[in-house]
Amino acid sequence: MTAAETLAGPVNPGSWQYRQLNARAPGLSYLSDALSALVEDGHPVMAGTADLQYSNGLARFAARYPDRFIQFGISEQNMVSAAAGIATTGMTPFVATFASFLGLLCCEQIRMDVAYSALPVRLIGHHAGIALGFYGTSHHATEDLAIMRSIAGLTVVNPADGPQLAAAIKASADHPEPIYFRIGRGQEPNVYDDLPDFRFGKAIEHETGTDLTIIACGTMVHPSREAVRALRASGLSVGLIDMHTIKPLDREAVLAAAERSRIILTVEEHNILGGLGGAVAEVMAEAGTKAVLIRHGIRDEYSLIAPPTHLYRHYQLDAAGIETVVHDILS
Amino acid sequence: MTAAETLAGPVNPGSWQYRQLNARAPGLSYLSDALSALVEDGHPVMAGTADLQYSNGLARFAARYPDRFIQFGISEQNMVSAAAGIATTGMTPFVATFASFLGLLCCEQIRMDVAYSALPVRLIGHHAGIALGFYGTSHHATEDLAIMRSIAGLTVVNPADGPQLAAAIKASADHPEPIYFRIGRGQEPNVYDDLPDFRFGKAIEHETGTDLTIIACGTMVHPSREAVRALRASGLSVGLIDMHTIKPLDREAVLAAAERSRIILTVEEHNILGGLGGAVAEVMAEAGTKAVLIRHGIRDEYSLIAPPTHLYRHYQLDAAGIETVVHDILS
Amino acid sequence: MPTTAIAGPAPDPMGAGRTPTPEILAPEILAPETIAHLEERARHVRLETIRLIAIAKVGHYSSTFSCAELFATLYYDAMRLRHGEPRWPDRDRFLMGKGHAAVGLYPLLADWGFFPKELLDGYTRLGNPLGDHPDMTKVPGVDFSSGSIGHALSAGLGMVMGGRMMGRRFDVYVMLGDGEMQEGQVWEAAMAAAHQKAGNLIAIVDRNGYQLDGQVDEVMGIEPLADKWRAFGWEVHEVDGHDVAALATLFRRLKQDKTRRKPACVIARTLKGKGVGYMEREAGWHLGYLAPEDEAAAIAEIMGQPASPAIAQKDAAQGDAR
Amino acid sequence: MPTTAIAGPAPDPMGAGRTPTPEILAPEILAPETIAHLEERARHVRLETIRLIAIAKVGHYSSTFSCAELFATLYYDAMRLRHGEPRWPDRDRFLMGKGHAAVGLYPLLADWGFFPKELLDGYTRLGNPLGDHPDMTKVPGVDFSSGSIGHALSAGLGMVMGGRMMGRRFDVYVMLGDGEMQEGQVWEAAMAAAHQKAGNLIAIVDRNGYQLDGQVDEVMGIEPLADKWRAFGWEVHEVDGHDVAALATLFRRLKQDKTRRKPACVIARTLKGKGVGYMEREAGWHLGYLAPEDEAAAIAEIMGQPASPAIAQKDAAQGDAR
Ligand SMILES: Cc1ncc(C[n+]2csc(CCOP(=O)(O)OP(=O)(O)O)c2C)c(N)n1
Ligand SMILES: Cc1ncc(C[n+]2csc(CCOP(=O)(O)OP(=O)(O)O)c2C)c(N)n1
Ligand SMILES: [Mg+2]
Ligand SMILES: [Mg+2]
Repeated sequence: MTAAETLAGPVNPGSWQYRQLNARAPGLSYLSDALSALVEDGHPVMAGTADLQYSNGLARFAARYPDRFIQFGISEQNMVSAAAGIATTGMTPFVATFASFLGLLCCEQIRMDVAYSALPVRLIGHHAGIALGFYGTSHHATEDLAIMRSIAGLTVVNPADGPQLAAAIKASADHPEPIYFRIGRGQEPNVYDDLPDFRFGKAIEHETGTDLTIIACGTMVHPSREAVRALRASGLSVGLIDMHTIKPLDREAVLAAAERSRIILTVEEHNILGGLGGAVAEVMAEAGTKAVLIRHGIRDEYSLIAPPTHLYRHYQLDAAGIETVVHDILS
Repeated sequence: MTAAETLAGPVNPGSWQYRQLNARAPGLSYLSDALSALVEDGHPVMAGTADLQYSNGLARFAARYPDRFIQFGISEQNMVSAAAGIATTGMTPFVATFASFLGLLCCEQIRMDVAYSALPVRLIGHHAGIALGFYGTSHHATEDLAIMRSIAGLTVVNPADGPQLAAAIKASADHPEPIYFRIGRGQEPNVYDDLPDFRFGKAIEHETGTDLTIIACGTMVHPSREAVRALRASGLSVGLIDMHTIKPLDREAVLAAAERSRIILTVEEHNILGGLGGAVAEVMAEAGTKAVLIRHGIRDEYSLIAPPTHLYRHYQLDAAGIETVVHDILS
Repeated sequence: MPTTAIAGPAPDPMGAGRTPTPEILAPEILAPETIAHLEERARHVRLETIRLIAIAKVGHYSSTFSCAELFATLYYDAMRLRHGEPRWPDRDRFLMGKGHAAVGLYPLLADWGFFPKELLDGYTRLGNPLGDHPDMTKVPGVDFSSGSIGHALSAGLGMVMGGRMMGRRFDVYVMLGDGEMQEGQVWEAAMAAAHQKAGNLIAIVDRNGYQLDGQVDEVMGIEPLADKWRAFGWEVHEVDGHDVAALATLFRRLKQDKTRRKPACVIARTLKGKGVGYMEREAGWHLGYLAPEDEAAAIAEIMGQPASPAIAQKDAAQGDAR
Repeated sequence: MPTTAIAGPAPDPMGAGRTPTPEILAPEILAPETIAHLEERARHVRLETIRLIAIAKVGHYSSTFSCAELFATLYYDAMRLRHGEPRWPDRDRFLMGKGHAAVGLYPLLADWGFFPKELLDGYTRLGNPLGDHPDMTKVPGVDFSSGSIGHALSAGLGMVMGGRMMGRRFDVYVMLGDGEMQEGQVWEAAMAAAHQKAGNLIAIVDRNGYQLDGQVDEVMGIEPLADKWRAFGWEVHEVDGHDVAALATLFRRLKQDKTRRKPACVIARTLKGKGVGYMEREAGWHLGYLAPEDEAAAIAEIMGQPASPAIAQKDAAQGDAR
């Protein structure tokens, strides 16, 4: 089924939304399609958004399952608390909006109504990090991992790409805790093929190395992989771990890497405080590992505005930048 | 001037509020009195709260300076954004509510309107941690340090007692950044005498030790000090640092302690993830210190309900509990 | 008014297991016994509130007293519930925006057999599930946790929507404080409920005139309140919140009307502290503690005996457990 | 209607330094030249919007077009401003809840001499201060940052309160989207503004009927909107948001009334995309990008020449810069 078939109502095949869903952000379709697969498997899932059904592609799901979709308008907090109410009736709601609004604006509703109440709500924070480029700080989310990680009883996942998101959503069917999924803008190149193996809390080791191991998450896995390839080709022993689950963190993976490598470099599209770097620091400091940690990401500042690719270059969050960072560390 | 003189309107000297302000939570008067001192020194400060003027004692300030007080009712988010608007006109607003509502419910307004906008707003999150005992999780704040710490451009302070709060408020007059003050319920015994020395970002070393150094903040400084006294009396070399400023963290103090002691123990009335323990972990892991870190606090769970003193005992967050924790570590 | 004296935890005159079936009762036939029963249940709420707060040593007497008749009417006349089955999927739901009045709800939940009555005796003590605010993860019969004012109407709307998707029809009652009207999320939910034509959502505003810092109209005025709800697309009913007959009639009428597509807002005019004179007159009682020696007098007043002049002067004794 | 053709960045026919002093102008004497000037300024907003979005390669044409006359009337008739003095303490303030229309505001701020016009040419490029949303820390003349819909009315109320404490009186204008009415914080602020008798606070709702996901009434209905504001204690004025004469008259009247104790809400009925026919007809243009070959035609249409039939069929070209 193409998007043209799934879209109903005001969206016509020649329109801007159509192209957005299909051409501009191909990664977006994974969310709707993974949810549709859950419906087809008989799971009682539903979806909701807060006036962003084209940005997150849920328009596709809404067209297919209009009875399982709720449009909340621009009221994110109502959406999250209502999702909790929905979850009490036996449905599993997936609610999506920009990560800045979900992870920050709704933080208290998430703690109280979702995480503390231990309800199977799935929160999808999309366009996380600085993916919204020149939309500016209001639309950036470089704090959400730190915030969500501080909330007890919440699983925090930052898939690297659409296929991994789909795999995580599939795996979520049996996951008892509420989940915060942090995703990008759907324009990232894929790291994985369709429905890769996925286990919550089980990191994926791409490469092992003795000089340095990169632990990356989310949108940073792809450029890190490119960087690692180049670095290895130049003779450096650099490892790479995809730490898709920020919480619960795969301690063993961190400790094994810290055992093997002199240096651990975390790479995240997030403040270097409190997020992936913070989580890895806690494990390393408590274990008293010999390796030292270096955190790469947004250095506790507000990003400039510019198109996202320009920002990734500026903040050395693209493959070339990460490669340079590693070279600088190792020399 | 006694509270009886400062309180106006519906509060009469024989009433419940009167006693709350004077007898039950003597620590509360420091906030109002420190603000009043700023007014008297000619600073353009004002105060606001969201239907909690008796819980935070601002009723005292309101009675003295009614023109400098705004009652926002139960709308915390409006209060924070309005405070930012107020700050653009040259006033310095101090707005106070329970830490759970300030640090969580208003997290996005704090990031966007206060911290990112770099406005001199002072946020007072009171009854932080589990100080609201059987009021339950909605009223507990064991995530606020992690959340506030992830926000760039915000100073995060957790004074140990009323006198230190007053000193920090006094020092804030020349502080360029917005500040989140995290305080207790005003019933904590004092650690310091009136207006102790205070510098943002400069930790206070109480004791040095080689076996272990406790780094504590906020309400945990007093019981830690009691515990350290007992431990030292029993022959152990245990140090104590009051890390009142969580951000910017006093790196030098952490590194010096980690140089001297085998073990660093952080003690906070907060989740052990992302808060003081998290901040210290980041410094230690990046420096690759030989010392190991142990984090004591709320262990990524939701507190039981009970009167606060019962909870402190249960979670080993009183002097006896901390002493036991250290004994267990060192044996 | 019935004169039976009730001391301590009250017996259950109508039998705890009764499932009210208001659909088949016309409003007109509200029998005197029913009224007496509901009034007795409201008194039970007040007496139990006093008993439990004596354990906690601080609590929300006055917030609970203002909605005692609402609790009674909902739990003993309006709502469809099954004794001993707190998770019966077709039950009506009850949510409390003003969760700090939960102390008055717990005795009714125990009465419905949702948990053992003995639990009440450990109210707020370490390990006991019953705290100042209701907690669905701990207390069977609590349909949703609260404590942060302003979330409950959203959660209630979610239950309506979820019920719709699951093919179940039940009514969802959400009790809100009048101070709660100041929280923006309430208006997000109000707008959404009207948009979703949530006819089985019933908001009840306990219009007791006070919030923590004083009179609502002085702290942050909310009037004209009925106009607000109407402008947000709700059907509005104003009622004396201490008149169980009026309340029961109204709730029955709302329940019978299965075609309603607008959510309904009941503005219940109440007195904060209702039942104990000096609490009605002193806003500071929002949070307080009755000294043991005052308990008996307060109980006597609730039971219908006039309060002594000495008591009428009292203000709240000091709680130390906050 | 004036017929002067304006290409590219427009000249400033009335001189950029003019400080409007509407207090002394009675509404009746709104001269034809004034009307023509304001209409020209509105066209300038639209033309500059097209020019700047061509740099960004994606942007909010239609959200800006709906409020072009509002921008023009506020910045060239209603507001008290001083050329070159963006931080003049007594200036009137302007805040944008719908910050995504800032692209239309920047040219006016440049025109007021708040920053060099050359900055416009680097709109959204790395290092440039001008982004999709207005940023007070970067752009002189922006009174408050926005982007997260729903904060602005609170911030504007804060300015009123702060001004009061500082002994200054200025007016605060807050422009809100109609979709923005769904954010609860707007109603918190609305309630508080009425409570605080913030007579110098003026909210303007750009009632263009659309939000991101479609028609406001379908996404999440907000009507009866005027009733909502009235019930929240505001004085409400409804006006044709593209009629600069009506707007100027209304804003002058509001400014002259110094005794008003109620905040005022102006509901401006507008067309989303106003000025370019196919944008008016296609909601998808909320965010879009005019292919370079369509630019000239859109400009022609804005300048008053009929659009060609081919153009009327168009939908938004693809932006790649999001
Ligand atoms: C979000 C939030 N802010 C503040 C509080 C603290 N608080 C508890 S009760 C209360 C007053 C409630 O007044 P009202 O809604 O009128 O309820 P009443 O007790 O009068 O029925 C406040 C402010 C809270 N629980 N939640
Ligand atoms: C809190 C928040 N949620 C979502 C968005 C994303 N967003 C940007 S514009 C928009 C639609 C705005 O519609 P409306 O208020 O009607 O403004 P218009 O462009 O029609 O004038 C949305 C949802 C946002 N900026 N802020
Ligand atoms: Mg009340
Ligand atoms: Mg609109």
